[in-house]
Amino acid sequence: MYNDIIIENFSDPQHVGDLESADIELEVGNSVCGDRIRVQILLDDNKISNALFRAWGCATSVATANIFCDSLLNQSLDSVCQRDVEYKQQMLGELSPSQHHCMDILNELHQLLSEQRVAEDVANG
Amino acid sequence: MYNDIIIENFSDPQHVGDLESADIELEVGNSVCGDRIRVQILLDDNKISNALFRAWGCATSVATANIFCDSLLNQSLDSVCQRDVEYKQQMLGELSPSQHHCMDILNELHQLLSEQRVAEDVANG
Amino acid sequence: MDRQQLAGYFDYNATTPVSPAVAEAMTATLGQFANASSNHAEAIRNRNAMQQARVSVAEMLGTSADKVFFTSGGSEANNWAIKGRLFNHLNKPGHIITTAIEHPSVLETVRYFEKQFGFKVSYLKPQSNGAISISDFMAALQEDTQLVSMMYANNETGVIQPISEVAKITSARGIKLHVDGVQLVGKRAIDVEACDIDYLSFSAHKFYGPKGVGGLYIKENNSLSPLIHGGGQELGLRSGTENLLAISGLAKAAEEAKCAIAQWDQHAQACKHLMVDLIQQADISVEFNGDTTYANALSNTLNMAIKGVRGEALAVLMDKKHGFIISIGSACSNNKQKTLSAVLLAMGLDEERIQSSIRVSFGQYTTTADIENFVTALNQCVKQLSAMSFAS
Amino acid sequence: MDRQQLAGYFDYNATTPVSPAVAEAMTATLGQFANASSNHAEAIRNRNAMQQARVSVAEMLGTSADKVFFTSGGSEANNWAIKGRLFNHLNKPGHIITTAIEHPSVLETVRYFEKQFGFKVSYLKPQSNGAISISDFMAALQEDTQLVSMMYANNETGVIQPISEVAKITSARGIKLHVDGVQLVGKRAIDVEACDIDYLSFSAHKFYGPKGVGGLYIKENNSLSPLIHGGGQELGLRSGTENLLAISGLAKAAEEAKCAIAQWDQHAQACKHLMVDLIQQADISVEFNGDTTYANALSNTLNMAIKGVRGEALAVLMDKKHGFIISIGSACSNNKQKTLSAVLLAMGLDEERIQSSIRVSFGQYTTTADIENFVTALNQCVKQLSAMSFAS
Ligand SMILES: Cc1ncc(COP(=O)(O)O)c(C=O)c1O
Ligand SMILES: Cc1ncc(COP(=O)(O)O)c(C=O)c1O
Repeated sequence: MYNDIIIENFSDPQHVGDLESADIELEVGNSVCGDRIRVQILLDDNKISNALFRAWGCATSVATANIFCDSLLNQSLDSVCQRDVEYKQQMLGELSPSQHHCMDILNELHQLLSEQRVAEDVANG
Repeated sequence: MYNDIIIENFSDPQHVGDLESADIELEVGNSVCGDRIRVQILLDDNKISNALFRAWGCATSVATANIFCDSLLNQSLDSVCQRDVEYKQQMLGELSPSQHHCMDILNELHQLLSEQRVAEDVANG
Repeated sequence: MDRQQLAGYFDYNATTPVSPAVAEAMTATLGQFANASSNHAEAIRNRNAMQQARVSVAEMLGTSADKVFFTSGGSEANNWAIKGRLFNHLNKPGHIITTAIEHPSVLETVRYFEKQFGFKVSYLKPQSNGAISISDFMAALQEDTQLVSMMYANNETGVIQPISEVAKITSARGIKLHVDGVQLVGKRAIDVEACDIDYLSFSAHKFYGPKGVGGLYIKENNSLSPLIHGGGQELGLRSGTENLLAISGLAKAAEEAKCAIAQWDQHAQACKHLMVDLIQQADISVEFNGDTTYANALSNTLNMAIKGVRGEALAVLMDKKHGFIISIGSACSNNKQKTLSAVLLAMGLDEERIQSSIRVSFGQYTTTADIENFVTALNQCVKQLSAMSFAS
Repeated sequence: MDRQQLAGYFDYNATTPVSPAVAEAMTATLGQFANASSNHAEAIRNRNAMQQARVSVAEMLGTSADKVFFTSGGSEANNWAIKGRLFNHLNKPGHIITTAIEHPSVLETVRYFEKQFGFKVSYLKPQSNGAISISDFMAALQEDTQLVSMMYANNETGVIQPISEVAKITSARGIKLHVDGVQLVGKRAIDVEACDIDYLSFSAHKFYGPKGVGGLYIKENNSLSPLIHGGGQELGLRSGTENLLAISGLAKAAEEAKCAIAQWDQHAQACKHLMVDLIQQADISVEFNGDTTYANALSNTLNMAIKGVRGEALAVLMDKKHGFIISIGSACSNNKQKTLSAVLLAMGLDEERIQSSIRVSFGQYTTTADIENFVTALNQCVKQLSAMSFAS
């Protein structure tokens, strides 16, 4: 039902909180489930130096938020945006059908990040 | 299912056999079940000195034949013919529905015996 | 029984552990294999044991043994009562009254007759306190109402339904009344004869007996067709080689329930009061779903919405961090759909409240220390989840 | 297990003792009470155990786990296959083919559809060897034949029916075939997929598992409505809280059967030969009812008429004097009626022969010494009863 990755990241999430001034802010919501997740990201020289989330939702979606934040640390935006489907699937581990919407959430978070990067590139470029 | 009286009288019947010359011979058959019982009786001074049966039938009907024979020994025909319903019921003990036809057999044996006695009285009188 | 497992178990309405006496009775029966329908000595001993079991169950229900029929559980009993009755009416399908808060084994069965065979069905909604109102029931009655199927106590809220009033009305009108007693039997004393119930379902695993066995009280046994035809067991009404093993467990559970039911109930009531008090002291913001008074609800059940958290997330945290098992009012089911408790929905609760609801149910092995530990853990979990959420 | 009790037990077709390994598996499961449909760790462990059990049963039957559905026994499985199929056809009742030698859980179910819902039924009679002939079967087929229900092996005679031939015909014509495999499963290897069977019933207590559990193989699970609606267990096809205790016993029995079936069968065949030889040596005048060859009959079953004695009386004497348990072809039922075996009647045997018939069935715990003692006792009993009877 809940794999170990989900349980650990849900039970003791290390990346909960608010950033005073975030460079990037992502927000996703699942209209069916009512899950809501906000992720704030701090950049340092194009690397991600911090990422924190807030979430209201089911255990797996909270875990997804924490897994996502954790995966960002010390990564370049480029590398994050290049992650392929397989990579993202193994981030969450094996999911039961009722948890598949969290794969959507994870994809959406990556998608939003890509869009923001493009927006920033445009703004900066 | 089979009470102790039935089991004992069926398993080791003491009154199986044929009499060389019987004073009275009773024969009953149950057309439904195919049970067949023959009882032969020897009289001595109006008392019954011996009674033997042969039977083809279910366990309870065999037991009934043996119980009947056993109950005749050293009895006068009179006393046998005066047995009431209650008396005859306790002769067989408690019966399950599938054994009730043996109560009919016992009644019929008594009935036949009464009829024979009347016939004999008439013949002798 | 594993004391540590029991200490964390707050899901007695889902199922109960078998009691030590039940386990013992079953262990003793495991080797007694003779077919209770055969005719040798062992078989007859087993047949007598079946009869003794029937007496034990009958005494618990306040009836005689000849009105107690064994089944493979509560679901079969519910299906049987409804199908056994309605299959006799297929040529003239009429009207059925049931409630929107029935267990699926009633609801799906009634729906089957509605969809497949054209019966009309009134699904009564409860009031916000979780109970069906008698005036709604009266209003639903029709000329051709053929069957009423209503549960005695609801599995999610513990709310007790007005069965005696309903029974008065149905018996006066000659309408058959089926009562799903699965959650009440073994928790509250019942006198099925005093009440004018036609069919009452029960299930052993809800009161410390084994799973896969239960039964149906049938007032008039010619009023029902078999659901399982065959060799003629159970007076020809429910065929299949008798499951003496399970039935010996059911019988022992019934005997224990008959003796201890008042004591269990008092204990549960004390646990419930304690839990409510402690939750209020802990300053957890809860709203109870459905009536919680002694007269109107089972003593062992509390259904509550906890503001600001997801019931599902809370349940997982309670389990994974503290080893407490509870049930929830809503679960994710897949990408397209969520499953909100049909019972809470029918009570008119909104989605957010249902999503934040949990069901806590306890029993004879729950200690007051367990209750205290439970609320302590609950408090921690609620705080942790709230802290993750958006600042409010 | 009580060796002395087993030594006298010659009624394995009625039911079998649970094996020591089955008893052990069940004892180990007795405390595992979590509801397999819940979502905490214990519940998931139980759900996995259910799945493992399904795999074990599937391997015994030669199919995959997703086609195995658990029920409360053979009777429920038979009822389910037939009702689950035919209730979908009530608006257009057609024709059913079954046999006159089916178990009552098939026969009474089919009769119910005939009497209550206007289906037409062909009840095929067996030949004098106890088997249905394929040409009779072919002749019975009609344009609107909706279901064929035929047993694999008969419980009274052990005679094996021509299921593979029947399956070829039904599958070619698109007619659903239900097979009551209760007496064959666990006695002869079966490959349900190789044969084109749509539904196959089995029951654990016929092969050293517990009573009250069995199942149905279902080739296409959308071809059947539930018999028991409700909470959605068993892929929604058979609701009710999972009976893990019984299912753990069934699974162990299936595992043992899969390993030992050839060995059991050889042993039974040796016992059968020995018994036939000894009976003939003892000069007991018997006629066997139905085919007794290996290819055409179960190895563990002998049904025979013993000239000049009543089967019922013989069975009582064997039990009370020697402790041997057997079954009979005819019993007194009440004053107005006798019950002659419907199976033997359908085979064309006359009343006298049926009344003098007994069924002997043995199993893995029967020793050759038991067989010898049995025949010695049989000989004595036959002599005693013959001596009571009229000089012939
Ligand atoms: C109210 C109610 N009815 C019926 C059932 C079904 O009983 P069983 O699990 O024995 O099939 C349950 C529990 O599962 C229940 O809570
Ligand atoms: C051929 C056959 N079918 C079905 C059944 C019924 O199985 P159960 O006793 O598990 O209900 C039996 C035995 O009782 C049987 O011998």
